[in-house]
Amino acid sequence: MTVLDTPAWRPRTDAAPLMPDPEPFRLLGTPEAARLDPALLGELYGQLVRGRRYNRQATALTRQGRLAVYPSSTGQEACEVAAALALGAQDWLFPSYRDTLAVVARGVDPVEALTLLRGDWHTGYDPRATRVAPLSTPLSTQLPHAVGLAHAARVSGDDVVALAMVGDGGTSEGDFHEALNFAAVWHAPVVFLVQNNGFAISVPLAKQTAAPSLAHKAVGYGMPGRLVDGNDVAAVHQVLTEAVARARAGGGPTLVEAITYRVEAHTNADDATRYRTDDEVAAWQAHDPIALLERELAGRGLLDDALRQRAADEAEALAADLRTRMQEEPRLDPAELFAHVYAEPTQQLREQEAMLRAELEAEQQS
Amino acid sequence: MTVLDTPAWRPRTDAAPLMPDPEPFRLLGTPEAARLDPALLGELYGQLVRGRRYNRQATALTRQGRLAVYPSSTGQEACEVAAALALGAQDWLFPSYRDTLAVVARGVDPVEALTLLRGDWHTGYDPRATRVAPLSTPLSTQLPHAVGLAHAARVSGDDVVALAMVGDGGTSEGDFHEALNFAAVWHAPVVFLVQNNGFAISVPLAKQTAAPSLAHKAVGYGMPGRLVDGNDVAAVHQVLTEAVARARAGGGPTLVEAITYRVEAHTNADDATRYRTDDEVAAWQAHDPIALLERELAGRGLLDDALRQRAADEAEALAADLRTRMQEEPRLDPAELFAHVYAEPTQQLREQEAMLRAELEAEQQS
Amino acid sequence: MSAATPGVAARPAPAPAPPKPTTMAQALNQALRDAMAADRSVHVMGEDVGTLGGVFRITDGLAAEFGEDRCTDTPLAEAGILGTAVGMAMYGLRPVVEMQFDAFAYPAFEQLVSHVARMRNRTRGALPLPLTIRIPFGGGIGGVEHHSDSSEAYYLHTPGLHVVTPATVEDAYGLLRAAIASDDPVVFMEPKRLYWSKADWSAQEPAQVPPIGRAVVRRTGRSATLVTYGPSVPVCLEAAEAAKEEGWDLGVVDLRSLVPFDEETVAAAVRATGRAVVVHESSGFGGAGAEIAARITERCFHHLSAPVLRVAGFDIPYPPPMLERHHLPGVDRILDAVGRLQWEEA
Amino acid sequence: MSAATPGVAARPAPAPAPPKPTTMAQALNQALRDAMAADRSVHVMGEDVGTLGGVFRITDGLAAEFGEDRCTDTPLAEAGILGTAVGMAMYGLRPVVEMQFDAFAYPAFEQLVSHVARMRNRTRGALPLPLTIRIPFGGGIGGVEHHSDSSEAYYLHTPGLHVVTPATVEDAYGLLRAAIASDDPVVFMEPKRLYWSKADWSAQEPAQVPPIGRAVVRRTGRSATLVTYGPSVPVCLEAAEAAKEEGWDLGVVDLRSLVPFDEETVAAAVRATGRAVVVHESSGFGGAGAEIAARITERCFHHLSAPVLRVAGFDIPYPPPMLERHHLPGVDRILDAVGRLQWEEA
Ligand SMILES: Cc1ncc(C[n+]2csc(CCOP(=O)(O)OP(=O)(O)O)c2C)c(N)n1
Ligand SMILES: Cc1ncc(C[n+]2csc(CCOP(=O)(O)OP(=O)(O)O)c2C)c(N)n1
Ligand SMILES: [Mg+2]
Ligand SMILES: [Mg+2]
Repeated sequence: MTVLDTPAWRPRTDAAPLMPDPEPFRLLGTPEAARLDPALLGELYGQLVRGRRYNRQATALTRQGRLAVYPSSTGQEACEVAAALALGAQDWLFPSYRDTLAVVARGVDPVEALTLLRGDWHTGYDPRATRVAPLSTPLSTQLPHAVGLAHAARVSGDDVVALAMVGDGGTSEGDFHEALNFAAVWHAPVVFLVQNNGFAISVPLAKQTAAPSLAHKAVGYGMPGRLVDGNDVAAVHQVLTEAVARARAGGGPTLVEAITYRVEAHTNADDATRYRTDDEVAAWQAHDPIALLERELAGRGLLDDALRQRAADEAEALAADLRTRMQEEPRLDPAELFAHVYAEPTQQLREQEAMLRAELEAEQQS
Repeated sequence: MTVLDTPAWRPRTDAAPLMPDPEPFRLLGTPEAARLDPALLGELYGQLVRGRRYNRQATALTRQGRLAVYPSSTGQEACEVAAALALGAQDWLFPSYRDTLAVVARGVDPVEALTLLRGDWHTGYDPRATRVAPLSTPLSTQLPHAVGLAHAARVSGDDVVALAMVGDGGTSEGDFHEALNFAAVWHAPVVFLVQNNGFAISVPLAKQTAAPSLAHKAVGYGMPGRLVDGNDVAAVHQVLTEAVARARAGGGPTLVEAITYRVEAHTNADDATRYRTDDEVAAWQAHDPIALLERELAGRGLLDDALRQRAADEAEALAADLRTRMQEEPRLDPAELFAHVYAEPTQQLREQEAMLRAELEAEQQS
Repeated sequence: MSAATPGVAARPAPAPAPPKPTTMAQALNQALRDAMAADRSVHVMGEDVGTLGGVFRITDGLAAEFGEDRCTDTPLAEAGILGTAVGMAMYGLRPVVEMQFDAFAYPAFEQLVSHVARMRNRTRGALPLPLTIRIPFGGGIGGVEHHSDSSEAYYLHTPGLHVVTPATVEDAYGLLRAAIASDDPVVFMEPKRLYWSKADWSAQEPAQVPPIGRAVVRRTGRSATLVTYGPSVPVCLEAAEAAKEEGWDLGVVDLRSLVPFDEETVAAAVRATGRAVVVHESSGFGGAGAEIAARITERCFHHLSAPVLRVAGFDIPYPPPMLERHHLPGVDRILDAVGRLQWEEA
Repeated sequence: MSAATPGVAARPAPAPAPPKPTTMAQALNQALRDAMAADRSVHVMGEDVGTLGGVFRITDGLAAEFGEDRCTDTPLAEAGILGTAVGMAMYGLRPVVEMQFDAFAYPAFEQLVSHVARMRNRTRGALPLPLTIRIPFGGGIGGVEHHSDSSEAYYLHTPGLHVVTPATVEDAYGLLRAAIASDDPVVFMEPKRLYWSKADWSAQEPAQVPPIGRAVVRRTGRSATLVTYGPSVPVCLEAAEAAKEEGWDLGVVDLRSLVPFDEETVAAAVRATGRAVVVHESSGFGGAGAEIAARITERCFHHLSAPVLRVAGFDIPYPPPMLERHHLPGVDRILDAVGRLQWEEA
């Protein structure tokens, strides 16, 4: 008998099935794409076009001073849309600060989704009602939330999966590690979607990790890792749908890395020319998620004028609605600052509120 | 041209060479052991025996109230000793709170190594002079320090490797993740030694991780992972020596998981019967690191009375010295509390020191 | 059943038991047990809280009684513990998190400050977090470095958190029940050197739950008022006893709750004497005592015969075991401060 | 050459330049550049500090001038950044860490409190950590959640750290040079809304390095004293100007350093007027103002005609951009507080 037969050392999980295929999974343009449901492709197409338009409109709103800031997901719409569509109504989405589009694609009111970035409050929608967590500004901190929620649902016997989104940069945070580890140990029904868009603000992936891929991190937690072409909306949708189904069936968490590209600057406040070339951007634009899908649709004779038109109309309607409603000044009540700190305001908060009210009255009178 | 030919996606490191062999590396009792240098085996043997005695003496000192607490490394001496011996004089050791023995094996005065646990100060030795960082109580926090120091040495052109020790429980902390990632990205000359002793206080490994092994985490950072029988001192020594050499040669960091067992309770204050069986302990004691080495030495005709006697004598000498010197009351100056907070005490600290001095004088006079 | 619905009591309420000698540790354990029995959404989690029952045995027996899903040994990662607890609370559970020692709560600081304290406010009240974070704090038990911190000042400066700390066996039970019942996050600071303090007591069910935010006058006095909390309460009571020899009649206010802060009780007690000393164990500079002293002064200035003084730990990292007695505010240091309350000018 | 030896200046000191309009951001950039040129052991590190030059451009051009090993874009992990910087400082380098925004320093809290603040003390002086941690702080720039925190109260309550904050272009340069030159860890809080404030100034080499720990009287006054720091200094100066209309002659003390705290300068200024208002942006409860007010009261009690009052941010999470102006202490709120200094009783 050797040391390794002792009770404390047992061969644990087999690593091989957890390892990602180093070649990102793709569907569009491959023979398998032929099996894809035209209705699904049509829906994905509509959502992509709508998403692109939403990004464009939101960016325009920053120029008009209607938004404080907007981190655009232009170029990443395939991931945003697929994440939203992979979930059932009872499931929860945990977006990062860049994922307003996923929130909108999940059905949250587009104006409410922008509350944070407009600056009238921190979160504009009701997370419980929409089953969408607040957009998370501190990177990766939303990941343990997703794990805890999924775990809570599981121990409550409820059929709920959580899908959490994070960027390539966010994978370097300790919270990423702790969340994945808890998820694996607890076998929580959660899917982690890393959008590897090549940059964390100005920092390229090579300064962020030396790993073969971010998906390879999965094996270190004992969960499967999958690598997918993040601009191939059909592929992302399929990989996420499988991961959600696996979680739902009690199969535990999955880590998905989607390789994509942030076509615009980090936010409207950023100058991306300081850290990357126009050529690089152009190369990625040649592999635009909408273009890839259009090519597929066209190849299968599905890209008719009706589809195009419907997509364009829906996108314009969304943008027009957004434009109109964002022109309205938001209803602001400074006294609300004190309303939600606690269930009941403390005596000190009541005094501070009274002081502010007196000031506001004095202001109005002068 | 597909998306994946674009500048941002290049095949990164190949994962295969990073993957640990799922069977822990062993030497003792294998044919390869025949090639091991008898002098090295003799030295390792002496250190193991000395280390076991040191653990026993320190535990005895807790019962006499001479130490506030002692987290024993009994059963883990092979890792402790091998870690110390794998390093050159110019290298740095970053021990966790359980690794007093590694500190002593590296040559630090055994009484100074116990300052923290005796309670007369926090660290008793000079880290710069000994190139041993303070025993780290907050788990895993020493790992980024090791990476930073190794990186600093490298960018300064100095030949210095850092070896950092951590427990299986410590691998769950965010600091573990961040340290390994920085090390890999910076290609820092650092070796991480995880002593997987099966428990974090009462929590067994299965509640800590679902990974195939802790060594498998390496691939997610892009560094090689190695799994070794942590009770096989020759194997641990060889694996660490190779990793140190690799780091020194500019090959970057390595993660080593040594599988071992904490034979005693977590500390003298812990009651291990609450969470594990005597059988489990007994099974591991049958695979004791000293016994394993003795079997090897005996098989090669190297375990003569002289070796045994020398080892026992050295161990007794160490224990006797420790006993004697630990009976002395440590020199304590309460005013020292104010001496090292800053290079220069602030005015407030000077006033507080004056107050304390006045109190002490009043105490003496009464 | 959705976990958001508080569960029905899993067992009948225990018959009121006669008071018997009980330690604070036992009362805390009882509070957890009763809360878990009364409400299925209460979940206990942390390092070693399950099989071991916690390094201080506060969670002893809970895993056996309620199962590992209700009392869970987590992986060793404090940010992960608190972060997952946030998610559980988002789903409607009432997690009770144990941080093993005060200094080991620091890795969870971002989750605490950026999420726990803000989620209700962030979501306009839609997502309250009924979370209790138990943190054993303070020194006096001969702990090595990082085992004796007093971190309450960090928490009380963080809007959105309640911060409470018991000083008696009875309050330990009542305040912990109240904390768990609260729909707001509560940082529950347990004075670890009082874990083994005893009183004749037994739990009443339905629990006598004192509202969070009420200070209590432990002793009325006419000469000066000691304002304190947690581990320093017994020290102040001892000082008040010793002060009689000097001819001082000292009152003692036990804050119990740092946030919300009970200004009325404190101000009334201080106005009655015109002199106050604030006592706590953590470092004085920027400590809780600063807020208390400043606030008393703002409210009671014209009633004060002397400045409000503070007796606190020195402005140094917590000392090693053999030197900690010099750091901790003791009876003599408190009496010295009382002596400096400018009696000649009274 | 070991990195422990400060390097020889890599280039000759620049000839003194004539003062020219300079922003605080430029002065900070110049301070880093000059410190790196003067001492090879100075290393700048953080998120986006290299190629981009930092989101506020404070590190602009440093990577190009000194190389990526001296000005390093790190992975995105604040605990890792500070933790590796600790190791670099252990080896003898002088790391200057940038935290991108105040709230994103929280993940590094454990490294800061448990190691940065304690390493010198832990090792009886053998292992000082000459580390500078730059943290842009405060609001007023329309930042969304987590971009406007004021976290100085957490740091000033942590023994072993120096905490400084400049309010002028000149001090930004001088204090940053002093922080980098210090053998102790310095938390260097940069008032981000003053980044674009301008003055006629140019760096002198050898640097005029003011000692850390000295407050400065920005304006003498006879009626009352405003005690403040960082982003609130210009607001207080404006208030003092406006107060003239009300017939008040207000002094303004700029603390510059919260730790060490310059009691002499503050006490002298307050004694001269007998009235004081402490002003800062962070939440009042348990904020820096509590310590300052308590301390002034302890030292100046019999010189005070009124309690020391505080004007601070409300005890709420930092508001969204559209509401932040209601939170920030402005001229009116300061003058209101001055008006409450019980003038009738003077
Ligand atoms: C904890 C934390 N640190 C720093 C930041 C500042 N910050 C905002 S976005 C960003 C880069 C994020 O990169 P990545 O995770 O790749 O997401 P992406 O922006 O590409 O979507 C940084 C550093 C933050 N929001 N949170
Ligand atoms: C950050 C932190 N959290 C919690 C603790 C309390 N603690 C001390 S030892 C220990 C278990 C450590 O387990 P492991 O890492 O496996 O090391 P071992 O004790 O087995 O050597 C815990 C939880 C700590 N020291 N630091
Ligand atoms: Mg990115
Ligand atoms: Mg262990």
